[in-house]
Amino acid sequence: MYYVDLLISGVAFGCLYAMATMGLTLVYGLLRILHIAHAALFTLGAFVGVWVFNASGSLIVGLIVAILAAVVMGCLIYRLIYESILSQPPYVPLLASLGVLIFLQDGFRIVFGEEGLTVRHNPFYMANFTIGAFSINVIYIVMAGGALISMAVLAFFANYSRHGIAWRATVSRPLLAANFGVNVIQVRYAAFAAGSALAAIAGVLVALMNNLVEPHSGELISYKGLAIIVLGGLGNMQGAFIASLVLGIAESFGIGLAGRYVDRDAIAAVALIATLMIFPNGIGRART
Amino acid sequence: MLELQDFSCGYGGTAAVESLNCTFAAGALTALLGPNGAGKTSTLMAVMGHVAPMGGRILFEGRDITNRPPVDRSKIGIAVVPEGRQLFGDLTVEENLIVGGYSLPVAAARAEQEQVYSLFPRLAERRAQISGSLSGGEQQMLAIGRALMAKPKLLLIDELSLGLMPKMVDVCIEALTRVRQNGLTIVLVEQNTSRALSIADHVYVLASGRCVMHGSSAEVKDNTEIFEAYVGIH
Amino acid sequence: MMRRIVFLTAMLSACAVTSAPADIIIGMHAPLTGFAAVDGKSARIATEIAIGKINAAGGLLGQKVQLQVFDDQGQGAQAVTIANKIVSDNAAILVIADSYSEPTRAAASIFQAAKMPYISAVASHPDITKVGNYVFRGSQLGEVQGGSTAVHIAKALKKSKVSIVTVDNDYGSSLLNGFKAAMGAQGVTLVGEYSFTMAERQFGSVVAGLRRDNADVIYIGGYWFQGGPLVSQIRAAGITTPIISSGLAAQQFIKIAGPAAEGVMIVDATGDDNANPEYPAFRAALRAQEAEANVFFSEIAHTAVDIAANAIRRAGSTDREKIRDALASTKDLRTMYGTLASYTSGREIIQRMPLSIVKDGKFAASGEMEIWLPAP
Amino acid sequence: MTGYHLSLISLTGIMIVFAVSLNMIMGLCGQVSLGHAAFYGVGAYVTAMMSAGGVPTLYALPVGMLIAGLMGLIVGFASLRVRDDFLAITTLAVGFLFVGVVRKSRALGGEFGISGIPESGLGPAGDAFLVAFCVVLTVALSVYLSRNWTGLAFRSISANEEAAQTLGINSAHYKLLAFCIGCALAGLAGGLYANYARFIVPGTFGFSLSITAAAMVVIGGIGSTAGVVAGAVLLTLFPEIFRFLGDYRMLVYGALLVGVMLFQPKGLAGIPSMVRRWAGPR
Repeated sequence: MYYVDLLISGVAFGCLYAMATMGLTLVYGLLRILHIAHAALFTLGAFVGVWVFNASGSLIVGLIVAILAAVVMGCLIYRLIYESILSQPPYVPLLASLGVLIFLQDGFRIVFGEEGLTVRHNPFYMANFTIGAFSINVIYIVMAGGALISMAVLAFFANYSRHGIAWRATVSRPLLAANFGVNVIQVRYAAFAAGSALAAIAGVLVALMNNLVEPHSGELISYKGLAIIVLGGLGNMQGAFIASLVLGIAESFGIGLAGRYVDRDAIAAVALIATLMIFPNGIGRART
Repeated sequence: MLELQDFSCGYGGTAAVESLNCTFAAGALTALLGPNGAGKTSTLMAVMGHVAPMGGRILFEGRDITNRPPVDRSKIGIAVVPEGRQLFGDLTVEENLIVGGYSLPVAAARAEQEQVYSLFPRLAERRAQISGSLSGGEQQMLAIGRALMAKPKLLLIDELSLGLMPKMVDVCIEALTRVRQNGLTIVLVEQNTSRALSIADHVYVLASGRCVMHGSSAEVKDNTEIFEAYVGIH
Repeated sequence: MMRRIVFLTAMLSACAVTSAPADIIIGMHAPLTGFAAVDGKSARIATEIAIGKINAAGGLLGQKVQLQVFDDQGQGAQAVTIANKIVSDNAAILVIADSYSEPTRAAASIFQAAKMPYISAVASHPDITKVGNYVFRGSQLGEVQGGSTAVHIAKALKKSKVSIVTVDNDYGSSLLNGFKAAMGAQGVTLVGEYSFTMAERQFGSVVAGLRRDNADVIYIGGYWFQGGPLVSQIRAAGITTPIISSGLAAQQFIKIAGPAAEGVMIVDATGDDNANPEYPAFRAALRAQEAEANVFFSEIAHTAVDIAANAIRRAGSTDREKIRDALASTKDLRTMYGTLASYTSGREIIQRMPLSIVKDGKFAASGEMEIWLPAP
Repeated sequence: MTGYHLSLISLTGIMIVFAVSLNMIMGLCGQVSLGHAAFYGVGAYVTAMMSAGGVPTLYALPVGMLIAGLMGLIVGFASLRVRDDFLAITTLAVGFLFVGVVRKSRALGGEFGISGIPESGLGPAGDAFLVAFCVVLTVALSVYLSRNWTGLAFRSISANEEAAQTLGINSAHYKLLAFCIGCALAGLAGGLYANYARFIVPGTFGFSLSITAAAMVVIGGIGSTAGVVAGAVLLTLFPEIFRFLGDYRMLVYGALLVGVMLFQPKGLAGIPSMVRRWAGPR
């Protein structure tokens, strides 16, 4: 039973990581930028979602406004920051991205307050789903379900729609895709929009679980997100999803069984270093 | 159809092509020949909009397209079969074709796709296969098919025969001969000069970024001395 | 380069200190920004309220009291710079640390070396007072809290199987050490032991372990920003085991944990019905400045000023040595927190330990706990 | 000069050594490192443990340097395998691993850290002098390396690795050397910090310190020793200089980082030439 509990919590968090970091994967695939400011969009989504939910009483409205806010902010970050420094060496966008993260986190602190926001009428609060001796937090089910549904929608779009196929072609060869009439700039905005929307949903879900959003809530995914895109094979969506699940489960068991000797962040670090030493260009097909 | 007027282009301020004047007649197959580094690929890439122009103009059907972004060039009817095929390796055969026809309306693209499959039945057999796993010849077929998907008026082909078995080259050339019957204009960059001379209507010979000689295939073949000095017959 | 830095910093320090020479200056550092900014705010405003009251009543030794506040960001490196600055300015006659153990430990030796009386209001690490005879405590040691909790679980709650979850820093470790040192003699056994980092909010693995342990009581030691999510996640998993905790006496904890907080016992917290007659006015003042997020921090910050003011009055002088001696001889002092009986020779407080329990969204006083003291 | 000034000077000097050491890796060799604080931490822990064990500070410091340099060598080998942003992520993971290991290690004091590190016995002015000496040494080495053949090799690697190899420059050799020297100097800075703070905890050596160091290098001007020194001074005194900003310091810090990356990627070092350009030839 204990191991089942650990597995459930690991899977729930793996799914959440996948949803929260998909934007990093999409952006890295298209632009080769380590978009660490993505973590701030997670927090932005959580803050806006909770704030609107508290004010309006409707979780759906809160979620929609949160998604809109994160999408607008994500696209703005691309337009105002990354677009002009794409041709610079990789550390330039990386540090600019970090600057954006610091700036936004402190902005959240100033706007929403140090102590963050709590959810006033949390529908998932203390809700659990019981079958016999077995019970699961409803929020875990929502987290895993939400992630699976949104990833499925994204995967369906990427594999079965013309625009999705064009998007994947752009990831593969951006210059050439442009020659076939794919508007690469639009594809980039679409990637930022989709990734930011997923981050916002993930942010709201974590806020519902903790009943709390803090200015630095996004730190949960900032560094781990980078680990996931490397483990998952750089810009590869399925790979990132699997990597997220593996990391979530590894953390759950690592903390559960050896929490006194193992640090949560160190688990991702060891996995990352080992992976890169074995596959210096990341897991996945070598690009030609 | 396509005209380069006193055209120069290059990378990071260094000219790869200088003062080039070429005319590519509608419906003709024109070959660009020359040794490595002569500027053939740069010329093609400049026509696609990937090499910065440094002077002169590119006219397509009389319109100046020198500074148009790559995205527009496919819409006005230019398509490319790039050197080394450059397929979207993670995508399936069919998906590569879908991207090729991205600028067409959905129904037209679907019709075009059937055309390509009838041109290359091998591709139809392998439509669900990941394109990165195809053989070299199949990849070249797919690259040509992908370019044809956009119903181009002008097709640019870079190194058709490179790394292919002669049998596969024949299949590709046969396909090109077939599509030419619909009035397609083709610009072919080739290392295999004898093959190129056998199918081309007109030939430009480049060396060090300049045009050193041009004329009909027959004229160029007759001027073997000058031609061999620059290119050498393989 | 060097000269430029010196010039720059000289200019800055000239701007920073602009106090009338007649005032009594009390220094203070707290985490005003950074991860513990909420606590820092609660402490700073409480200190200002306490000093405002003193000044309204005529000040100390006939002089106005002035507070100099520095932001240590909860970091040791910052505290070193601040301590050096306060010592160099040589204006403060006493310094209060309303901060976590890391910055307090880093600064303590500097104040000791300068013979400047230093009260660690909040930090509970045992080493702080061992630095020297100028360093005093303002609240109960982590070890004492942990040990007394073990005693309380055995004697008052009459339970024996305990799961313990502590924050992975020196506060959590001291609680754990105290608990373990005391539990043997009480017949209390640990059935599960977990720790979490400062940044942790996701407790899936811990909750899974707690469910397996099936203990009689769960003891949590940490801060409100972890305790809130942890208690919610425990209750959300359907675990109904009683919870006793250290460090969660912040309004914000109840706000986050909501109904899950109900029934949680809080060690060493006076509750919202504090018996001090000045307490309601104090709370109203805090509320007016939106500083009620961590009332526990506010209470002990106020208490540190109570202790300092009392010592300065009794010393009858701003001489630091005399103030030190007066601090050491503090006796039966009524503070915002309770009654400080006296100091031990190791400058630790001897004070009764209240227990409160969360009831209807408030901290309700729930009697006192028997005090356990570590073997010297 | 008061203790406060000495303390600020010491801290600034320590950060200069630290930032210049990172610049050896990032600037001279083009290898982005986001886990440099780990080596600073290694130096700090080794020095602290040895001092606490009774070894005089002046002997403990070089040992800390040596061990940090050896650790740097190991990570340097990793840098031969992975490149660019992968290396950045690898070093980032090294940083997290270091903090994770120290945090859980009883022998290193765990979360409690190491306190009561004895004084060096040089007094506050002596300590500040020691730091100043190390700053001079580090800056001199950095200038020497960047002006000499080794520096040339470093820079050619950072400009174009393949080209450097065809010129007969063994890039592996120089990358390892860069990592080794850079990390050893970071260890020196860490040792000085342990002696300065006399109390260390694992959290100090985390991601934010690595980022601060990277920001110092980049804001100062990657590759320029003078620029990096200026960047280190600016960011170390940032809380002091920008005290008037009060609550908005981090906001300004983030905006500054973005602004520099967008408008002046050459950092402070690029300003003189920019001014010259504005002034224009007469």
